[in-house]
Amino acid sequence: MNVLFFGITKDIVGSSEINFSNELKPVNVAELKKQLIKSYPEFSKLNSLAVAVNSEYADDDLPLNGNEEIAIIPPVSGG
Amino acid sequence: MNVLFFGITKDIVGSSEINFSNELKPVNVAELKKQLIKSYPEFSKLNSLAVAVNSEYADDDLPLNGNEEIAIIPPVSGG
Amino acid sequence: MKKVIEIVDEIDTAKVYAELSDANSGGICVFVGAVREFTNNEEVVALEFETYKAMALKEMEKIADAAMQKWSLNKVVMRHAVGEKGVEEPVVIVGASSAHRDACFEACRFLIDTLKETVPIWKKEKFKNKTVWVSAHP
Amino acid sequence: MKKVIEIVDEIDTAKVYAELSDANSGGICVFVGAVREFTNNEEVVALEFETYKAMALKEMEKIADAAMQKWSLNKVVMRHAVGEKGVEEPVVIVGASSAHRDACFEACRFLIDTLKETVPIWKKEKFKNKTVWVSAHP
Repeated sequence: MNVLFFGITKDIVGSSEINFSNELKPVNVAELKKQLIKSYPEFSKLNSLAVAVNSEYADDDLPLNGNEEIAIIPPVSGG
Repeated sequence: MNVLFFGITKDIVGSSEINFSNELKPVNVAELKKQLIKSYPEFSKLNSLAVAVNSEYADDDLPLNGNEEIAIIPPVSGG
Repeated sequence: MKKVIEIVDEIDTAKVYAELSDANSGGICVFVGAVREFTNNEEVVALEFETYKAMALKEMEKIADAAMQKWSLNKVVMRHAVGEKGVEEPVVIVGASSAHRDACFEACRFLIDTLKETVPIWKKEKFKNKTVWVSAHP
Repeated sequence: MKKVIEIVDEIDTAKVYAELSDANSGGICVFVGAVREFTNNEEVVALEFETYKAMALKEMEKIADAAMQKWSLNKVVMRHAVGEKGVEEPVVIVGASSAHRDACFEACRFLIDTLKETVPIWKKEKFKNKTVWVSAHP
């Protein structure tokens, strides 16, 4: 499973893209978040943590098969 | 007494400036309006009729001595 | 210079940001009024604007000052065109800059609303077969 | 073309009126967000913006579509800059044109408010001795 990181999450993980194929096998978005927060406890201190699947905001119960484009969306601050 | 006319009032009187020294001797703004409406009955059909004295909106009870710059302000429609 | 107040023959919309920009302004809001092709389904050929210039400038100053008292603004622009204007041509531009966006949005709306109410400028709509002084009659 | 949605390196504020102008529009409202020199009394050296571009463009499209459903608009522009921006530089420009001014003012405010809430763009404030990802922490 390939995951894109932006903003502060990119700084926390130290990379803009990580392949977690050997470690993460989440069945849905909620589980992905849980696994990532376990790996990167700093994520739990953020104001919010959203996940985009195929470049759309994804609900927690959206199922994942590992072939999606996954992106971690920390609190946005455009404008 | 010199009076400036703008917009539709200029069209009604047929001039942008008229010297009424022989006809009008109003003591205040209200009387000036009354005298003008008598001369130009079309003025009474307008949405509003304001008077500016020395380029400021004037209340009806403002006294006039005849040396002011007087302007007739029909409904404004800028913008 | 915090205020730009002008009656002009032609409005240059491109320069307003340079006029409103400011190191303390995170927000700039600008409104442009332009000539529409149709009024009540009648085709407009042109609008013609005339003004009592000395008074119009004074009234615009008053509006800008009132806005600067009411909101925390860094710069204000109010500029109105006179003469004949064709479809799509700008006839008025007003804007304000401020630290945060609430103030510049509210002030910009106030500037144009109040200008339309009090500034001695008159607009004649020219249709194919007639001309009408806007708002003159009930 | 009714919508202009872009992520760019530099914002040219001068061309937005040509993009929004329309024969049926009596009103055009534009908001520009720019870099302020001070945040909470600390001097800002620059802001740096990054984005998840494919998603940001999709989200901006959704916002423009929502605005066009909610109000009667003729044209909409939403353009955000990325990269490093110094004090007074524009970072975002949004605008709308409509027959009457109510719609373009309300839509313009909606465009910037919603952009700030949902579009995946991140801003790092660079001060003399530190950098801060805006809004990241409580």
